[in-house]
Amino acid sequence: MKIMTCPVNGPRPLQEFVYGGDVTEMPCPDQVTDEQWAAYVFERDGAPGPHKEWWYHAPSGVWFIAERDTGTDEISNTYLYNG
Amino acid sequence: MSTTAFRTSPLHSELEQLSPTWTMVAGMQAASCLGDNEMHLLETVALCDLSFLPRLGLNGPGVTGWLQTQDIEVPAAMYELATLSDGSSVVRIGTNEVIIEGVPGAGTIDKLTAALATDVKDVFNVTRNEASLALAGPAAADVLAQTCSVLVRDLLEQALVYTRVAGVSAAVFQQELNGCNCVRLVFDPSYGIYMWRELLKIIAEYGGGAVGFACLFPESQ
Amino acid sequence: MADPIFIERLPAAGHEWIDRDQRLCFSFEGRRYGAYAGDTISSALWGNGVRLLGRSFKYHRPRGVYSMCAHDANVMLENGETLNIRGDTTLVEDGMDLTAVNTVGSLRYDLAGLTDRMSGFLPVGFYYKAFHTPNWMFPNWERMIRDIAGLGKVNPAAEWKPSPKGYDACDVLIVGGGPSGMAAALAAGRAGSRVVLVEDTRCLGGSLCYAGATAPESVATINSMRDEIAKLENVEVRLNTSVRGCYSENWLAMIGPGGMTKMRATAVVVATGAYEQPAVFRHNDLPGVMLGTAAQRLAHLYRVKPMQRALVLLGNDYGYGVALDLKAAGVEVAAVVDLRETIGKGELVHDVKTAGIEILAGQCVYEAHPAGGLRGIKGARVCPVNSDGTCISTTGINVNCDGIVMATGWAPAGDLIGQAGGRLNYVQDAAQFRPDELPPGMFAAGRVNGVFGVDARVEDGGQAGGQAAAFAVGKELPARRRPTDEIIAPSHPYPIVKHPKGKAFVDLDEDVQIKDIVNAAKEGYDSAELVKRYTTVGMGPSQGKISNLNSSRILAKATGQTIGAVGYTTFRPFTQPTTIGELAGRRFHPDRRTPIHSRHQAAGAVFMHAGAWLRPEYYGPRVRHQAIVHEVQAVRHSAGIIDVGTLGKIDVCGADAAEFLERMYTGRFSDLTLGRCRYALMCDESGVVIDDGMSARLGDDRFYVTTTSSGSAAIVREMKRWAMIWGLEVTIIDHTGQFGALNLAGPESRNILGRLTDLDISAGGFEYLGFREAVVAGVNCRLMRVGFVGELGYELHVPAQHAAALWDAVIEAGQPEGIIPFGVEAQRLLRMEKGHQIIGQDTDGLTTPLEAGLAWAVKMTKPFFIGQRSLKIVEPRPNVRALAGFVMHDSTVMPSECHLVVDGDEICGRVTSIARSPTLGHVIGMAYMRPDQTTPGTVIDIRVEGRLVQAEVAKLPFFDPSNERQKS
Amino acid sequence: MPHRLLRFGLSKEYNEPRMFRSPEQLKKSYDVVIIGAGGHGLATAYYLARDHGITDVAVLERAYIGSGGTGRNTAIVRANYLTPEGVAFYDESIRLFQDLSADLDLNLFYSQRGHFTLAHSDASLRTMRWRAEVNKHLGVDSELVDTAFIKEKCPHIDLSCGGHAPVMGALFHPPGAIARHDAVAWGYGRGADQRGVEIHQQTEVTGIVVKGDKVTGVQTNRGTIETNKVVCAVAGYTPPILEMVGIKTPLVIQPLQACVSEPLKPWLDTIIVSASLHLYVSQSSRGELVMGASLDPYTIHSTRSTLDFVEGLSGHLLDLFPFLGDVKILRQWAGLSDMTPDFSPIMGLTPVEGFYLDAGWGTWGFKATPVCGKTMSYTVSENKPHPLIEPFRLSRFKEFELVGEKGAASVGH
Repeated sequence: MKIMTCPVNGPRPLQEFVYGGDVTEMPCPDQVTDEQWAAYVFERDGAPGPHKEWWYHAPSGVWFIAERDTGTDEISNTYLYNG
Repeated sequence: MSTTAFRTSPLHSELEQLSPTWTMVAGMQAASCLGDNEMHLLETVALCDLSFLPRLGLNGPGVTGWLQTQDIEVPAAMYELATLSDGSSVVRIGTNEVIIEGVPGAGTIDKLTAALATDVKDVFNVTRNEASLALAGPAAADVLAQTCSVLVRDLLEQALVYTRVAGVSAAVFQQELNGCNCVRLVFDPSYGIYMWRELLKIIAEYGGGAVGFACLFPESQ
Repeated sequence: MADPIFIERLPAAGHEWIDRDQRLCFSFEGRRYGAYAGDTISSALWGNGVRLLGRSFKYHRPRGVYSMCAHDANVMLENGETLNIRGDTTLVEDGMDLTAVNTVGSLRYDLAGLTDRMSGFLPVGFYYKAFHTPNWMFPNWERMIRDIAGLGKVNPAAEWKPSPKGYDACDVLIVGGGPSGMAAALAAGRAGSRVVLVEDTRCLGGSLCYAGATAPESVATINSMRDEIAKLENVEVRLNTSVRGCYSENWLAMIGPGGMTKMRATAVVVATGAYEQPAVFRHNDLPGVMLGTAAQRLAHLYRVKPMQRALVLLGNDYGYGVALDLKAAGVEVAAVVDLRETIGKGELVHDVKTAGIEILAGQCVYEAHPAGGLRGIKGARVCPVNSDGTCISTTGINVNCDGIVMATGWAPAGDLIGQAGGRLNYVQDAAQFRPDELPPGMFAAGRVNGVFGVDARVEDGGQAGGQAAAFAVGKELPARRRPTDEIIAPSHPYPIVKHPKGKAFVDLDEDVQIKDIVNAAKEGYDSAELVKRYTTVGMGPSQGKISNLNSSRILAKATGQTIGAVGYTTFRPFTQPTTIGELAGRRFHPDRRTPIHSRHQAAGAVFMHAGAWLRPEYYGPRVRHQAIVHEVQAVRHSAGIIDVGTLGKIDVCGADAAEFLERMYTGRFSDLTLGRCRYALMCDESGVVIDDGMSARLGDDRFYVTTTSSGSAAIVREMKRWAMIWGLEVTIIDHTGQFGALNLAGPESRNILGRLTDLDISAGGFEYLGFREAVVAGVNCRLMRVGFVGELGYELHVPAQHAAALWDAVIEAGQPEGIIPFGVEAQRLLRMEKGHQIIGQDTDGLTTPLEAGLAWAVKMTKPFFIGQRSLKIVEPRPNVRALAGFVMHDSTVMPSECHLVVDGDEICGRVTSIARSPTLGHVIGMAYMRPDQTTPGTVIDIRVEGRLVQAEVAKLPFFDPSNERQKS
Repeated sequence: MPHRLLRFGLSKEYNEPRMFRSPEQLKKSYDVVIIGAGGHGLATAYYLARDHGITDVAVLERAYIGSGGTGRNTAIVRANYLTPEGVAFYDESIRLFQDLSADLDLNLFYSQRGHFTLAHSDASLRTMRWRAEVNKHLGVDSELVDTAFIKEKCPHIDLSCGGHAPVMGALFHPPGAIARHDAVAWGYGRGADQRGVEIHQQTEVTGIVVKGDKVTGVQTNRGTIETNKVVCAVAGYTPPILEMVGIKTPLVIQPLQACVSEPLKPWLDTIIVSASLHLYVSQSSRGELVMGASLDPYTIHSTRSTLDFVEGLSGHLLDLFPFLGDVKILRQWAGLSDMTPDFSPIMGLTPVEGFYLDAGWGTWGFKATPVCGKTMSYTVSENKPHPLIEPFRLSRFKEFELVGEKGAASVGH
């Protein structure tokens, strides 16, 4: 069973977490073209490798960021979001 | 104006079928006794509804500060349980979030609720009507191990853990009640009946069963 | 009834696994047999002289004991309840009534046995090459093939008692209780680790339990280690427990007497030993041909004489020990056939010689000679062989024997290592695979690690245990050095002998022969994985435990590659077939009930599942339709009450609460004044409608919002995330489960509510879309004046523990007006009369507010809300579809939800909601259609069961268009 | 005994020709290079050669033929989709499948079983009707059926679902079928090979040469090839290839797991799917139960197995078939699904001239194998999208013209 370490709750089985997708920066809506906006909404970085991802510990309601290699499933770091 | 109506445990209808002795605690009919010599169940494993224990949640940037003005020191560490003079316990479950659980006869929660009647800046009260159960007795650890990936031996003294029990998000912690080591489960009341029934099924296989709260709070009946 | 057949065993021995004081009786294929407690089904049958124990999968060839530990699937039985029972490892129970699986008629007279005669016509992959022309014939062929294939029969009446599942954790898990496993347990235990040692048989000792004669002193070793382990409190031994799978980060599935344990181990020592590998020659599958370890298990553990006269075929020194074992068990050893040109000089070889057993070196078994009457074999032909397996069949001798015992080599039981992502490499001089790279925290010891001598295994295990213990506490690992092993070449590189007439089996489960592998390679299936997929070698119940290695050897030879290059097929769970019941465990199905659930039960509610929630669909005793009409009329004419406690209920607090809602929802909230509430619509980032509810202002810095029942968890989650990303000073409090909620609706609702509160609820005092906090029936209550069902109505939200009291009070107060509770169905109908959409029913995964007639709730002029930018992209385009209401005056044929709105061949849309309105007396509905069709009066076609029915587009709402009632 | 087997019994020698050659060398250049020797890639090669006379084709495969999704799926074929675009597309695929064994002269064990998608709630009942109606409108045999009908076709099912979310009805799709998935790839491979196509196994693409906006070559671990047309048909392995040509898509990769039981005597003739139980199960002609569940809940480019999957699947299986508690599971495995936001594939031309994409196969790739071959070969030879795949163009996302198939997904996602 995959174990993920929540910065607040510590190491827990993955079943306790909800995957929130890659951390992406929303472009300023009025400063992008329609195409750029569509890219933000739909396009993903699907390739294997290190990703910054949103994860949510459901029992405690804590969102945090995990740095995970989507190729190896190794989690190198987890921390709370700070601006 | 304040509430005068009775509270109802999420497990009331389940307990009713066990023809309990009802005792009024903090405005709730609570099952104090479910039959003679139920104490012996504590020697294997017993399940007890403690939803009657009053609970108060506070959230917001001002919480810790305000509680200090009410002479309540909230432990700095997350999830660390502190016991107040009147036996109530307080725990921090977030930078700005605190839960206080009363015990029969304790006054802290009423006092704070009253104080909150007039809006306090940056302090928002959080309704905490959870279902609250105790697994008591030596086999409690085995029962938990069948429903939860966090093992009793992983539980630290005086600290609660947010995890999943039988597929339901719950706060789990250890507590000694009436000299008996208990595993406490606190979770969304809408899952109360489901959880109660599942746990009873498993407990039955250990020769355990449901008990009234007098087993764990003898003085308060 | 005749006495059961029972043949007495060999004289009692200290290490035997049978209890001679307990006699059992069971039936097999209609005959009764005696057994001792501790016998497995196979040992008991073999011990009673039964040689025909099963039939093979494809050719239905006779089969007997082969590995005696379920590494083969020869002995598979059923008892009407349970199927595919493994005879080798399942203990005899008194009164068992067993038959062999997969026979047509009976085991003895198996009509399907004919396929063996036709095998020449059924080459590898034959089914790919026939049966498909003519096309229409295939179904009949397939039925025939399906009936012949398959092993046991399921019993649809069988009941499964839920089996428990538990979590556990330890520092060091040691898999395998042989000498290396025990040594590892001692080492780790002494180092202070919390150790769990699992052994899948009934006692510690591993191969030494039955291979004792190969190292007499080892028995002593074992006993002393057992005692030592028993002394260590931090070492827990679990017998009859097997590890079935190893998953990420040393997460292991173990099955034992108490069901499944999910073990998290910081470190794992794999001491699983080795699978003895058979030799391949013509008729190597017949009863009487068996592995050396099988013969030893029979003789030592069950004290069954494996055969009368044995031919021992060996390719390693270990085999000489087997020969001696057999002799000791009273078996006449006709000869020892050593595949090797030069035989070893070991002690055992010497003992065999002195025992007067003839040794035929550089020879092989060319073929076994079947005995008549499915009795197995009556002899074998022994011929000279070259190291590459080519055999000089012209010169040779025939040997009479009723058994051939094969001791030609091993394959590591490396399944767990492979599953965990470790690799095995082929070691030429040892002629077998050996663990190479192991994943962190996993250590191998003993025969699985290519270490065979008993002392070497003990030393190897000790080292592995030491490393595991160090790893568990994050210490640096002590160095590991390979023990000097007195056994150098335990495996023969090519114990495989071709025969022009074939029937030389590589995989007994699947009846795969040498030529099948060779021919597959010829056809281009020339990699290990393709050969497996084409020939099905290794696909059977024993998953290639005793066939994969030989298959790789043959493939390597056929393709001129090294065995290392051919490699092996991927290791996957499970190491042994594992029952669905054990995996399922107790099957938790969490369901949610509102705090008023018991009241609904008392009122005769018929419940429906809404996600995890149980909700009253309608209230009995009336039948569904009548009940719904009755409930609707009560609401329209007097008053009704519905439990809406499943709605998401969220407090949004903090200085930026208003700004936060502005961004989350499409509407405007900054201007929502204290004591007012407003409809709130939410889109995702692509502008698709995902949720809706009400939002009320409790204070400058506090709002209360509701969400759909199904959406609540996700909405709370997303709110928390956005609050964080935007860095707003806002706190999200999820009150969903903590609050109960009910909706009191109907013309009389004001009068009823008035009896329960001092609050001024006059039309002026508490206006439509007003919000109040007040005490109702002695409960602190949040009141919203809403009109979802299109009547004067109040939504009352209270702490869950007070909901029941409030419900009782309202029902009580409403008696004069005959208030009744109404269910989800009535509510659906009422809101439709009022033209209100239900998100998820009247919208789908791609619906924008613009299509769903919700544009009024979207403030495109706001600076920002989630989905706004995407809506700006689609807004200028003409809608492709739009939601509109329709009525049907002739409804002899009534459409259902999701019947299509069509225009000739074009699909214009679909009906999303439809019902006969008790209030209006005709059918009303909502549907998506082409925008040009939405003008009231337009007639649209709806296809119902192939017919077209007409409906007339009508303006929404159908009922009380001026909203007088809900505003009254 | 079919006469086709006589030759084996009667001849001493085994004279079956090779299914596919294994060419020693890569040529310097090819007219078309197809990446991925799975069903899609080989079918494309087959139809390129057969229907369009383009035989100078190399199919490059990193591992072995059919080693990706082709050999890992649960081999279900159906056309009961939700959108007209989807229905038309998959219906054509079924039509091709039905003659494919004869066409390829290889028995693919294409077995029409009838396909049930169970509805456990009135919401899913609505979706099922929606699908049935769209299907019927387009001439696809689908019907919303009641519980009695399900019981008749699948007598052993427990429609009460053990009291949890009882079955209320189902979408019944008679043409629903299963097939021997590996054989589909082998058959297409042989057909392509016989027509001159070269299949290069153990050949990994390491780069794609793009000059301006045009493809000019492909780099492999066995050397570089010149070509102006590259077809990417590697489903779960698509994103790394796209990085080589600098194309961004919505594709995300999630594993889809499956498992198989011991062979049993036939008892389940239909294909049973339940979205709310995250379960699909059918019985192979060998007698095994072939079972799958929902996608793993997060992105990972690995075919590792998890215990959660097989635990959850077992529980749900017992909900529907309580008597299977003693049946044993032999093996579990996983494949990679390349998921799109609207659960429709991404096919056709791309911003890079000469680079054709056949991706977005999520959990529905196998059933589309023949029609993908047909339409992709057309698209490559004509350099314009086949009408059937026009709606699945990559540009639909930036145009906000998605093809919403989520409602037709066989299992929860």
